[in-house]
Amino acid sequence: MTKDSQPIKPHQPEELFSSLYGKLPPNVFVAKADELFAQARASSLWPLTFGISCCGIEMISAYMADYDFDRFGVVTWPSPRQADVLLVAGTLVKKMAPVVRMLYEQMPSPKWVIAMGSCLITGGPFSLSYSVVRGLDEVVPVDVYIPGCPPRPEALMEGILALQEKIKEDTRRARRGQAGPALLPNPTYSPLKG
Amino acid sequence: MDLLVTLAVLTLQIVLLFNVVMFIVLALVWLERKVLGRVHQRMGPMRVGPHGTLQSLADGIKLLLKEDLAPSSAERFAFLLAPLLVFAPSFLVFVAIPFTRDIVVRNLALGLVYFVAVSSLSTVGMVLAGWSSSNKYALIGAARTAAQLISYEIPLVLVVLSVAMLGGTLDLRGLVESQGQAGPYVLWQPLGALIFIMAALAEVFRPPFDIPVAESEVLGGPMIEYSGMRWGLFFMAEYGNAFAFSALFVLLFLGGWQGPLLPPILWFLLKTSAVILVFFWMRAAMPRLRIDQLMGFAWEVLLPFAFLNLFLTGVVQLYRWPLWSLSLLSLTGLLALGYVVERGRVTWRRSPSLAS
Amino acid sequence: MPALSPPPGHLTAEALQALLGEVLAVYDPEFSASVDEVVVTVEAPRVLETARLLHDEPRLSFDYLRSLSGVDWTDRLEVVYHLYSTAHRHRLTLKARTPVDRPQVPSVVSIWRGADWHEREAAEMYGLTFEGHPNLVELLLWEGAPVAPQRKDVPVLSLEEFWKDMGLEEEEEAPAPEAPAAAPRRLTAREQKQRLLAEGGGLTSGPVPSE
Amino acid sequence: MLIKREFETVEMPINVGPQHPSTHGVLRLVMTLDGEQIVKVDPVIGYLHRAVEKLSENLRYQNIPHLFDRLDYVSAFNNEWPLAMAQERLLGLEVPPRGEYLRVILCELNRIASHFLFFGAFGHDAGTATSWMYGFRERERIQRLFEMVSGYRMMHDFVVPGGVREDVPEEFVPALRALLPVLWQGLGDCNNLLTENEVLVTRTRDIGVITGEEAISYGLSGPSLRASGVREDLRLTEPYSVYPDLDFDVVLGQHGDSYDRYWVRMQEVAQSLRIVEQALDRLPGGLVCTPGLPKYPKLLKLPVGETYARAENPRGEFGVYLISTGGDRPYRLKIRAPSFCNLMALPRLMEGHYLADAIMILGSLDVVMGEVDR
Repeated sequence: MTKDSQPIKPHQPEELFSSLYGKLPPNVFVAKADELFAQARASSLWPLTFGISCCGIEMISAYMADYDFDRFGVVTWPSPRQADVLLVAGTLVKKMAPVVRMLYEQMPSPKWVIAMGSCLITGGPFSLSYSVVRGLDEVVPVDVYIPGCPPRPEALMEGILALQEKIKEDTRRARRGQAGPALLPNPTYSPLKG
Repeated sequence: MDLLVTLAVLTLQIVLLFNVVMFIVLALVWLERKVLGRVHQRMGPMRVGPHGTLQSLADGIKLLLKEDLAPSSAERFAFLLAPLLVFAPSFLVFVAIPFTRDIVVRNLALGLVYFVAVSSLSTVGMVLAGWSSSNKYALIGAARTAAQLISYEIPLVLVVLSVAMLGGTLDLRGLVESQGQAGPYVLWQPLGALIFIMAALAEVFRPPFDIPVAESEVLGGPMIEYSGMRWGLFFMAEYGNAFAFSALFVLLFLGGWQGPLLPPILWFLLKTSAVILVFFWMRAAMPRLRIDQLMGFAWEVLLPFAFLNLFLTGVVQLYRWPLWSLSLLSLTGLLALGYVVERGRVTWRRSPSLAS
Repeated sequence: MPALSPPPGHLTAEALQALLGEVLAVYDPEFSASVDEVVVTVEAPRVLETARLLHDEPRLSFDYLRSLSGVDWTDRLEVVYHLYSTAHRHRLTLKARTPVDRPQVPSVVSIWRGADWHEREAAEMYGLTFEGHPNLVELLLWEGAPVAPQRKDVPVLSLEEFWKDMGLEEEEEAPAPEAPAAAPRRLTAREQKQRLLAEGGGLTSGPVPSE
Repeated sequence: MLIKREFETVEMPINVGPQHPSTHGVLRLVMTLDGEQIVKVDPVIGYLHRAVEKLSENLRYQNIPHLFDRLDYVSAFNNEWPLAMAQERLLGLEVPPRGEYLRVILCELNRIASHFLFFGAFGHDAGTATSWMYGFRERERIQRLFEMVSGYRMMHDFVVPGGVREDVPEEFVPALRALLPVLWQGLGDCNNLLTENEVLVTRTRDIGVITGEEAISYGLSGPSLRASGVREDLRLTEPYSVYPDLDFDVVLGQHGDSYDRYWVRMQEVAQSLRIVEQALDRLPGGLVCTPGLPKYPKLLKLPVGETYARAENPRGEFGVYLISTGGDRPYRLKIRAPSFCNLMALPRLMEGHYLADAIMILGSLDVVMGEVDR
């Protein structure tokens, strides 16, 4: 289920701008273009229509008229091919983990993951149960954690803003040639192994 | 030597037209999200540029930078060709649309026939996309696309034919001129206008006829496996088609660019945006039909009344009756259509009374 | 409108118990009273006929199976049927007792269609087998799940195990000098987050955009 | 003469998978389609099985409502009520009238909020996104009220054995009195949007029909059962709390199809509004919780015994079978979830219909996966 061969690298410079960095002669300096790209990416984050449990209901009310995520350009799309944020909202159960892993792999890169709710941080109120995956980072590399059970729509909004900041930060760091944040280990835990 | 010159002028016009169409498509994407927002009592995109005007631009740039996935089990060549087959017709159609008397790339003598012929090409693209991406939802979407587009092509052609009969020419500019003297055809053929609107909605997959790309049943139909700008082509084709068909409705029924005070180009854009707003408003208000009900509606209701419309126009022109008699006949046809729809609807059993 | 008046065939608890006494005599039922219902306990093999009788008898007509739950009494397994009659509006609790080493109970899907998933869940959670059930496969659990997890002998994860699993309890002990870890140890969630925060990324330290 | 040739078609298994916009959570339907017609449906559940029953056997009584709120996560007050009722029956407690009336008001408001969410989801399945907005506009107003009462929008942990945890703040009653006409107006808007909409009627009339007897045999309950014409409403057939002295009607459908299930729920919102109005007028003063118990029951020990307490949840009959052997932890706690029983009838309802109808039938059953998988 998870290819154990190579560890998952977060968005390395070439992955973010493969067309650009690959062929540029060393002396060419790209500044303003990738700021624009980062701004474009940050301001049109399309999450997947995918709520698992109670946090999903709070996520839906975040899209509604009272909180309106459309203001930030956040529109949900049904198919993982068109989504670039996997907004996982709810309790991740061991039977559901391979599905979330498959969804993550179906999404085109650059892609991000937001873990909404304390069930995805440490298992939340169900952490002692035999069937709950304690923490989403055992299945997919996570960019933003949003604590709360369920977190308020404003907290989810802050998570989205933090992700927008992270995208711009990734781009600046990629331009300076540094690697992205620490190498995220390949999730050794495979839910099927139990 | 003048061949080179015309070629150069033509390419310049094509490039200019491409920019105009792209601008229109981006504006429509933004407009739809704002209009939908207003209907839902929320604000729509606000963060990117003043009132979110650059939102669709940001979406476009992001889509350009996305990774271009193709499923390994997909037919590689057909998978890559399909979006072009869908986008090209929706852009080619604009060649024949006269925005005003002189702003047109090439005013064809058979402009109407060209329009209908090219716009029905996108069926091939959608079915190819659905079949080649080897995804079960896409396959169902492709089958639905073929069924819907074919069954709504015929009423559309018949209505367009009856307008051509009334106007006497197939040339779009000529039609608009003839409407100048006789007044907009919507007054004389209300039945034809209504059928055209419904058929256009179905041609463009706008709700309540967006069954092949239904988001809650088949997850986007043929477009499910496409990502990045390849999916963007589908998205732009949909809005390009919407603008093209509403422009055609304005040309055929609302008297194109004629209007008392404002410059003609402004009249044309005003009328077209009015029709487009009707399209967006339908999306906000109407749920979608099921595929067999939709096809039944096309074959059993729209087709006979399109023939009736054609027949009425023929009779009036044969006996040279005044035009207002045509509008009277057409209005009775409209009432008959309403009656048939009322009777033909699922047996409407009064919702159960309050049985305490 | 005040509560519906009880229908004609309604039986109070005592009348119900008396009627059941005579009707089910052949299956030697034991009677006990829970807080507000009559409880009939029967041996497992006889449950099917008892249930059919309760369902078909016009004076009883228990046509609604509310819930079917397995109970593990460590020395015996019990399947508890809560029945209700929509016609007469009276309630009954039927219990089927079966020894732990022979957890077979006849399935009542043929009588109440609604028992289908209840039985599959009880079978999966308590290791019971329901003979005559059309499709007794796993319902809620996944391939690598513990067998019969709701039995009393299967423990729930204790807090110590949870701390260890989350890699947090090494926190309390004095942090041992970082031995040259030969095998790259899996970064715990806490270490990942600290490294993220140290790098300046992460939720709090990033510059909040000024609206 | 057309030659009638029998088309032999190949059946296509399709996964309306755990991630699908209209499966209301993580339900997977393995369907076998012949063209667009459904031949066989096999619902696969368990993608949200959090083992609440096993956990609750190892939690003290005051920690269990925390898990119960997350079962049917759309109507948290209604989940806590049967648990509290079961504990009261074993302890033999009497709830003061103000506590009873507050429970009725909060649970009926929660039923209204849950039905508005159903309205939003049902409209979205039919194709219009505006129904989400109309439904959630009212739901948000009610959630602000809940936040005033229990400090939480969705998970309240507020109904305790012996009554209600705390008294409501003073501005609750005037705020609720001001909200009621707005809710009546909101209900009117929702009805104007979808109830009389011909497209929705053609999509849902005579789809997924189930007769009364079959519904009883499948164990359906709540609006899905009443839509088939069966007069079963726990608030009236087995009256609990103060429902007997409140005047409201049981809404019955006549055809047992998807449209009736939708219509019964919309009428129930009107009934619940009537209940809240009456309960608000009769709200007595005094204690909200039985004086004997400490307000936050630290060590609540229940006597030996077992009971099956049930209440009318928005989705049907929510039952709690509690076996206590005298400790401060339940020996066995079985949850009879209405969505779990309603979902069993899915294969029977869906066979023979089209894929688009299957989405509407699933939407009309109003299933919440939290309480299906427990």
